[in-house]
Amino acid sequence: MPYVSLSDKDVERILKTIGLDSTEALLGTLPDDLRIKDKLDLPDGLAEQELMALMQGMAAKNFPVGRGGLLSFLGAGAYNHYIPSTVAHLAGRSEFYTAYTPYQPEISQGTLQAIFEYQTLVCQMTSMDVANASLYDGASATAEAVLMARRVTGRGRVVLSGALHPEYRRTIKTYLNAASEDIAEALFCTEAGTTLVEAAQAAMGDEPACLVIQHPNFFGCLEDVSALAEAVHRKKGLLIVVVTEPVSLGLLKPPGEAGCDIVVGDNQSFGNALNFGGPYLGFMATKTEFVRQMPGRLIGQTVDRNGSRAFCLTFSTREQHIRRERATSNICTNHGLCALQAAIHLTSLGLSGLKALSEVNLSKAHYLRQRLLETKVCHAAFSAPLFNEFTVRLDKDADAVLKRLLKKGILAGLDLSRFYPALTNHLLIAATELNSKDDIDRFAEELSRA
Amino acid sequence: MPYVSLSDKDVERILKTIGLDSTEALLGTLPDDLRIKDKLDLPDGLAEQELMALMQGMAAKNFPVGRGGLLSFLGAGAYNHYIPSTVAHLAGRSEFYTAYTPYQPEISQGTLQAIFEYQTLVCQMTSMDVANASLYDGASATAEAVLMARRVTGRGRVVLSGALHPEYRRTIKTYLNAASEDIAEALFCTEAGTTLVEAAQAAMGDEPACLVIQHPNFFGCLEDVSALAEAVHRKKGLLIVVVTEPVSLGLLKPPGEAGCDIVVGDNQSFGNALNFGGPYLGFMATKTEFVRQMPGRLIGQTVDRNGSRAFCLTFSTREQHIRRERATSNICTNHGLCALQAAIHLTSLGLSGLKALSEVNLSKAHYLRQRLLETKVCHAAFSAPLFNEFTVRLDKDADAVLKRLLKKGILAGLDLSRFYPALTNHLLIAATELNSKDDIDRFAEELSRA
Amino acid sequence: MKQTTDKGFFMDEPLIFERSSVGKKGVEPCPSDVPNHDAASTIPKAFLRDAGDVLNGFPEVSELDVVRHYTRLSQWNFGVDTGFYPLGSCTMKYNPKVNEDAARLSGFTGLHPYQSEATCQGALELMHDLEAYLCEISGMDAVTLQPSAGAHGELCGLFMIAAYFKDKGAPRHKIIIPDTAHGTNPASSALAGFKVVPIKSGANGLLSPEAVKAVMDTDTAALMLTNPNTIGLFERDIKEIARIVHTKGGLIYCDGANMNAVMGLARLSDMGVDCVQFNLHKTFSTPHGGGGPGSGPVGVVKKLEPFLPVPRIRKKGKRFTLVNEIDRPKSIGRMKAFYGNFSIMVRAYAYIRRLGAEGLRHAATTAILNANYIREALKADYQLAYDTPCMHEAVFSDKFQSGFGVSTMDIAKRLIDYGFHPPTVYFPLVVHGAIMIEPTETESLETLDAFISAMRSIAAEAKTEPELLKNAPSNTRVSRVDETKAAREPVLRWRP
Amino acid sequence: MKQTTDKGFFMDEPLIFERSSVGKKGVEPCPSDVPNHDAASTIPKAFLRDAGDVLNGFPEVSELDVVRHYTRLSQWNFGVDTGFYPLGSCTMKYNPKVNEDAARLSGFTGLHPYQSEATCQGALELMHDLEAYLCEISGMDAVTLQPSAGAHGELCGLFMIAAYFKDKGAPRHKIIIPDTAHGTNPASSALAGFKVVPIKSGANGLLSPEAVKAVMDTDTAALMLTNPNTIGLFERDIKEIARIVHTKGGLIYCDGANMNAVMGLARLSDMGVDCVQFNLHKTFSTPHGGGGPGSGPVGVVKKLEPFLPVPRIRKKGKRFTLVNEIDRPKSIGRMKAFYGNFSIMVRAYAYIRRLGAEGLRHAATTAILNANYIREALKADYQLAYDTPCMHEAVFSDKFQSGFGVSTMDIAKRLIDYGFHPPTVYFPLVVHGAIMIEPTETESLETLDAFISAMRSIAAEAKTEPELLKNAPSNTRVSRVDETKAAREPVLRWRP
Ligand SMILES: Cc1ncc(COP(=O)(O)O)c(C=O)c1O
Ligand SMILES: Cc1ncc(COP(=O)(O)O)c(C=O)c1O
Repeated sequence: MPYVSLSDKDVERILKTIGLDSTEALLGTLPDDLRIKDKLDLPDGLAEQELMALMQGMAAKNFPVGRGGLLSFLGAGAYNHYIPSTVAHLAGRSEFYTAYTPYQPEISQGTLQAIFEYQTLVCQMTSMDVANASLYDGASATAEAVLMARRVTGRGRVVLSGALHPEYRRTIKTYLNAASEDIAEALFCTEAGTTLVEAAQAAMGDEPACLVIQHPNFFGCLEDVSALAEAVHRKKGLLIVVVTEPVSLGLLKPPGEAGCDIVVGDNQSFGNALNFGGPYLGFMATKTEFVRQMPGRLIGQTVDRNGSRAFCLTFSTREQHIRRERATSNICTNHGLCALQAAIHLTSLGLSGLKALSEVNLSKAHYLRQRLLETKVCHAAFSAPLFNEFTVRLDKDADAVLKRLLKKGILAGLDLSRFYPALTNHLLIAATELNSKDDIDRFAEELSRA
Repeated sequence: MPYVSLSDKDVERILKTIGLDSTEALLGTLPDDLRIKDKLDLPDGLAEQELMALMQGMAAKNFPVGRGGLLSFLGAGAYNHYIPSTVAHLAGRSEFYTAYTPYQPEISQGTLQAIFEYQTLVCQMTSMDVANASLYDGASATAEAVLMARRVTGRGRVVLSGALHPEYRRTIKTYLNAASEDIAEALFCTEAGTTLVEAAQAAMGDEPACLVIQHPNFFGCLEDVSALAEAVHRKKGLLIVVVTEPVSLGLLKPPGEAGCDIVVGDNQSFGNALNFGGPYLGFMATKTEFVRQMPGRLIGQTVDRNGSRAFCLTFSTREQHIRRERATSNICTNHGLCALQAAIHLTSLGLSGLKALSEVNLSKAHYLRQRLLETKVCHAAFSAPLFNEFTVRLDKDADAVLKRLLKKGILAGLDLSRFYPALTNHLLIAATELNSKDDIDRFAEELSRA
Repeated sequence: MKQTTDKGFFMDEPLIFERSSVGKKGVEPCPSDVPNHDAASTIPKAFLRDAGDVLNGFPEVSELDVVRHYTRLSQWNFGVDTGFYPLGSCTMKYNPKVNEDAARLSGFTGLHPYQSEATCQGALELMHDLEAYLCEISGMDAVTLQPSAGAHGELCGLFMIAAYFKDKGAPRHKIIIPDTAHGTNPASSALAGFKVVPIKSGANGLLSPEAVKAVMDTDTAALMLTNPNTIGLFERDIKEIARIVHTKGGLIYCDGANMNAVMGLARLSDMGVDCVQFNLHKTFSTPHGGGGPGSGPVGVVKKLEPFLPVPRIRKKGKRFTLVNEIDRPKSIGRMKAFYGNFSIMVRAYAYIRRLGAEGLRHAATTAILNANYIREALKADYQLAYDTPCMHEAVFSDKFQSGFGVSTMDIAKRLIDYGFHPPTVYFPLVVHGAIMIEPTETESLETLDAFISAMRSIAAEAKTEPELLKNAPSNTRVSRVDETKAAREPVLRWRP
Repeated sequence: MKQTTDKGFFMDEPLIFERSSVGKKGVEPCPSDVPNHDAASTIPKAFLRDAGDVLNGFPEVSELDVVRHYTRLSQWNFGVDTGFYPLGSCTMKYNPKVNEDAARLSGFTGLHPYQSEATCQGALELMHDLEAYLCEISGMDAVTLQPSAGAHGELCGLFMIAAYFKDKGAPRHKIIIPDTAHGTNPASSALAGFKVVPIKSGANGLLSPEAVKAVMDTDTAALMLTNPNTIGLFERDIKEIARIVHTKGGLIYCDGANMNAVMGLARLSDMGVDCVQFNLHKTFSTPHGGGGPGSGPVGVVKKLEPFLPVPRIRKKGKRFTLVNEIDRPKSIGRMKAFYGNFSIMVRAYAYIRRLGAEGLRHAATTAILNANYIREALKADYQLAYDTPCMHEAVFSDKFQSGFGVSTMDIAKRLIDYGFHPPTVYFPLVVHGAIMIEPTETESLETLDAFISAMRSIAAEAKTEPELLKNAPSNTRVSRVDETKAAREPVLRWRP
């Protein structure tokens, strides 16, 4: 049997030690009426060679994004970036990926130091004081941030920007459903594509726990973070900024400098492949004053008995294994390896690389937008500035256009009517460093024909 | 610039230390008339992302063997076997592959122990006393074995079986050309497909240095090793047995038990991909009495200062860095990582796995042969028993048949007229565990139509 | 064969920020092949980083610096590939390499979650089939693959349970949880809006029907238990307990973290379980990644099915398609964006296909065998928490040792000196100084014997040389780490 | 920043044969889906292994046993990814990870050497272009990629040189080789049937035209030199030397192992070189694999071109094709089966494409810069072998230290304690206790500084605490290894 290390002789010796004469006897602890009498109805086991052929066959039924596959202009919370070769080689070291959560710091300094560094990188990019080790994904991280804002403020009302990723909003609602559904939505301006400050203000009522905005927002538009921060701070609520495309942070003013209280989002863009939507990398950063209300693992620096620098999990009194039903969150296993991958990607880029990457993304998106608008088949949907993603309005039926482009091997974007029934024939389109000028020109040409 | 770790500031500091004011000054040691005045005429450098796209593009211009690619029945010294997943994961550990030859044993025990174990595995499979760390490939290893036999016997005459891989024979001739071309060929029996003992005997003359046979031979036929051993031993020459398909050793009597003096060959079948012909894994095993005439690195067991078991390179007085022009060989860098990969494959298989693999290969080849012969389009070329490779004679033009099958995505075998003009319309065909019954049936069906 | 550790040197390595030096470059991104867009031309200056902003000390290192940095860090870590990792409740079994290869196939990694269904049929089929396999293994009627980890699965299950009662027009507010439960159980319950009602396990480590009966009422939504429980014992009375809970209209939630002991041997459905989460990163061999990502699918019986998160995967003829909220009006909604941790599902799928029914059963049986071997071999030297044959893990207390001034923590740290990862310690809370050993089925007898011998030596050392334990570990890169200082004087990030 | 090593533990690990236990199974191959063929039915019994034959103790281990075995072994090794590896003459530069990814593409790894040309055009194009790049870099007229390593390339070149003179009807029998040459040079010459004529390098470490003139005659086929030479110095008089050799009808063979110092800066053709081998596993960044595989292409001038091994790659229109011996009657034949170490060529090709002309030149310049920095920084503490600025490596002798009873070997071993791989030692032979340091261009200034500081500390220790050096290394898994015993009491394999 695969993966089992006992020979028949070994089994015999073990049984003898335990004083049993068969493995059947060993299973005597299971009540007889609960035993499965026959076999499970599963496909027969496979040799490794057969398994690999099967898996290659399953993979071959898909049309992935990338060379020899589809040309993609999809973003919407999942971005197709080039992952440096260092990432898989280093995160693929088995001492990292076959370890558990670093409960025993003396033999886990590798994970601990790497994640401590990752926490720092997140702080540096966001200009916040403290970041946690990771959360599951951007959506659940945002839900956790909302719960945290409620704890910090002691208030219930939560205002979500209508330009926040719809699946993030749905996740928050699921999380809050059990507690209190005191959620309001702040409309976005249909002209600019950004959250209306007045709408947000109105939705907040008198005692908001928090206002949640996304920046760049779901439509790719840049929000006026400072103005929104001021609005919610005036009512003593917290501003939660969601970043689903953190590559933007190489260029944009960090949320921490724009008055944000909690930054959450998804760092998938760094070091984590598209992977059909997961695992991604939820992150959260906040101010020092809120750290004890923060969910998730935190790595801290300390010393060992000889006074040497060492790292360990800390502030665990916030957590489920100590605090149980009074914990800040139920999270246990998080997304450590994704964080490691992001850290390797970020350090491989370095300061100049991150900035350059950010600029390339900006340029690609603007070139793409210009080329698409030149076709006259589509029009700019919103007027706000953008980073690497934007929305267009088609003159034709979006579904038909998407289908025709798919025939040409192009994923042309996301049909926004899926989430916003009012936005019929609107496409959300992204460009990254992986979309070459030729790709973009081909897209524009095919669109003009579609 | 990629891969360089100095910042501009660092360069300045270094120049200052050396007492120069520019890197140009540093290059003053190069005579001016030898300096390249302009740039090399090479394509411009690429970003990693561009490079990866380029390489994927180059790779995509090929039609490799395997899932989604070609169905191959080619062998002829390069075999398509399933490589267990353990091999790439473990040999891919950078402590192994970024190390040099283990000159400093204290920090190279990993490589040293692994290769010591590999030497043992080779001895176990061949039933020989001692095996070296590796040689380049089967062909050059055979040439080295011939030179070694000359040193051992003090004689010149070398007899090569006509059923030895033609490229191996060509390599031996190239190696011997400079010294003495006292080479004769022993004809093979056109009925049985094996080396004619009488022909070998005749070719040996009175004082042969060695007789070189391949087993299974180039046509896939099993040689009568003991009989040939007896023939050459009668004249006090050495028997060199070449094994290009070592998977056969799971089933066949090991050369060491059949009277062989030196076994050489290629262990590519274990852990090393086809890779368009290289790097492969030359191996050599022999009797203890000949070890000082052996070429190549040898790892030995010894102790450290505390008496603990340790391993190191040994018998280096045979080697070029000590013995210079009197060395047993000029080999320095060998194929260490290929040997590691083979060792991981072999230990992953283990005793029962190796035997089972050998049996599966035997069964596949016999099934394939039967199916092909049933088509009546081809006929058995030779009568000798076979392992996983065999020769057929086509009624039709081999080249046309190969081309037609290639159109169906099938590499049907090697046209032997390439090496043996007399063997027109003969195909050399191999089957391994990677050829499924369905593949084989499809081949037979397409052949019957071709 | 005795497992020992040898002296060896680790390369010292500073923080990556301390390796940084101004102007050094790493893997620069691909230069743009389109006209450069000047950010300031379209983006208000106030929205942009200041020119010359160095992001608070963001690293500037070369590619080789990065490679050495993480290579060295990795060497300070201990993983399953390094050695025996008997961390109870965590099922640290071998993570097959072939699963890693499968998960890295570009046909999987390159899929965007929003690409059209027609272009990702292989992925949808895999998810569909994995759901079916988990149904078959657990006996549940439906499975969602969306949750990201065990705790996320618990939360998802509890949301569904809350929704179920709400939908019936009779919301319930309490969850009964045994004192042996994992911390995530009460934490998830609280997060889902429930009040936690603790319940004591019996002197035999098991939950008694009487104890459940005593607290079960019509405001109790569910009893949340773990089976086998966290003491490694099978809850023999689970059917009767389920009957009691069901009689009062309540549900049974089973924390499925310990499924490794029962897969192929017993089905949760037969025990009366209504909802269970699977920890793919335990039972189904996906690696833990030094703290995730995992995957926590949830299985439910028919009556909870309408509440599963969206989207659901449906097979229509030969096509696989996603069903959204419009067609699933009772759905709790979403636990996260997209569909779950797909690449973890790929690994679990590969594992199930490799083993098949017989392999799964054999794995469970062997896990039980190995645990009982350890239990038997160590019971003279360490006090068994409960004196009944165990399932997949054996729990000891520190009673025999505490008299020598030696704690469970000391024993754990001393094991490191012998080359073993310590077991889970101080959990479950009901056992004094708990030492929870889960060997898993993938370990060899040689390894078990070496571990047993180390544990026996430590028991002897505890009597004769307790200092050895208190000063342990003695051969690691850092000695015992001051966790108190970390919490008292928090340093949670590097600063320039 | 000071480089140091830390205490850490290595897992002990026996030989794989000692882990073996009867009946244990690893990765079993795929069961056959065709009728089982009974070997005895077609193969004479005498040709088969005896039933029950256990191959002399062949291992029986589980997959996890294998994974742990090699994982642990790897940790006892030191590679470029571990730390600084200034092994002179070996050019231990960073091995880019992206090259590994490229070499593992299935479009490369899955190619059978005998599949038809139409199906491997990408591979042939890559080889064709790599030949062209190496021609451009060296100035040679043609290149073969067939040889497997540097020494194999030397042999190939020497075979061609022999064939060239034979073809002219005037075979020559001698090769002049300087005393500084690498051991493979004389060994290859002898293997190619030549008599080696040694020649002394001058007091300045360089070859003098006069010395060459004194031995050069018409029975001398070639002068075999290394440039930059093994002392790290550029042979300034190479043009004049070549003129002398050429005048007598001889050829210049250049051992190209040190090409890293000149690529993009100077061409061998301009120096009068007729034949050169490239060590792709040095100059062109492919990893050394703990002892290969490498690749040793050979470049030649036009007159040697007819003698290149077969097959040759030709571009005909847009197609690439292989030219065989029939059309190349003067070819020396083959150095091996098939076409050379293709996957190593892929890596070298990727390296050249990544760097481009400027990158190569910059790499060479930086390599020289780094070597001169070390040379300058250490010259007060270690005696320079020659007092002239160096190229890519700096060579010191042990003169300053030998007075304290300390040898080069002791210095080398002590460096391990500081976390560095030792330099090449006792080579070249002309330098007493040579210490040959080649930092390469990929190292950071921080690393160079840390190395320098370690070397200085060791120089101080040699005076004050020589025992530290003699007992070094002190923190490795094994202490100094008894190489004499290994040779005297040979144990070259495990036996049951
Ligand atoms: C019994 C038990 N339940 C629940 C969990 C939580 O699972 P996860 O860490 O995947 O969230 C664990 C994991 O430690 C566990 O052991
Ligand atoms: C100067 C010199 N020449 C030749 C060689 C031989 O190269 P290889 O080891 O690739 O055969 C080496 C390698 O050590 C060398 O340093």
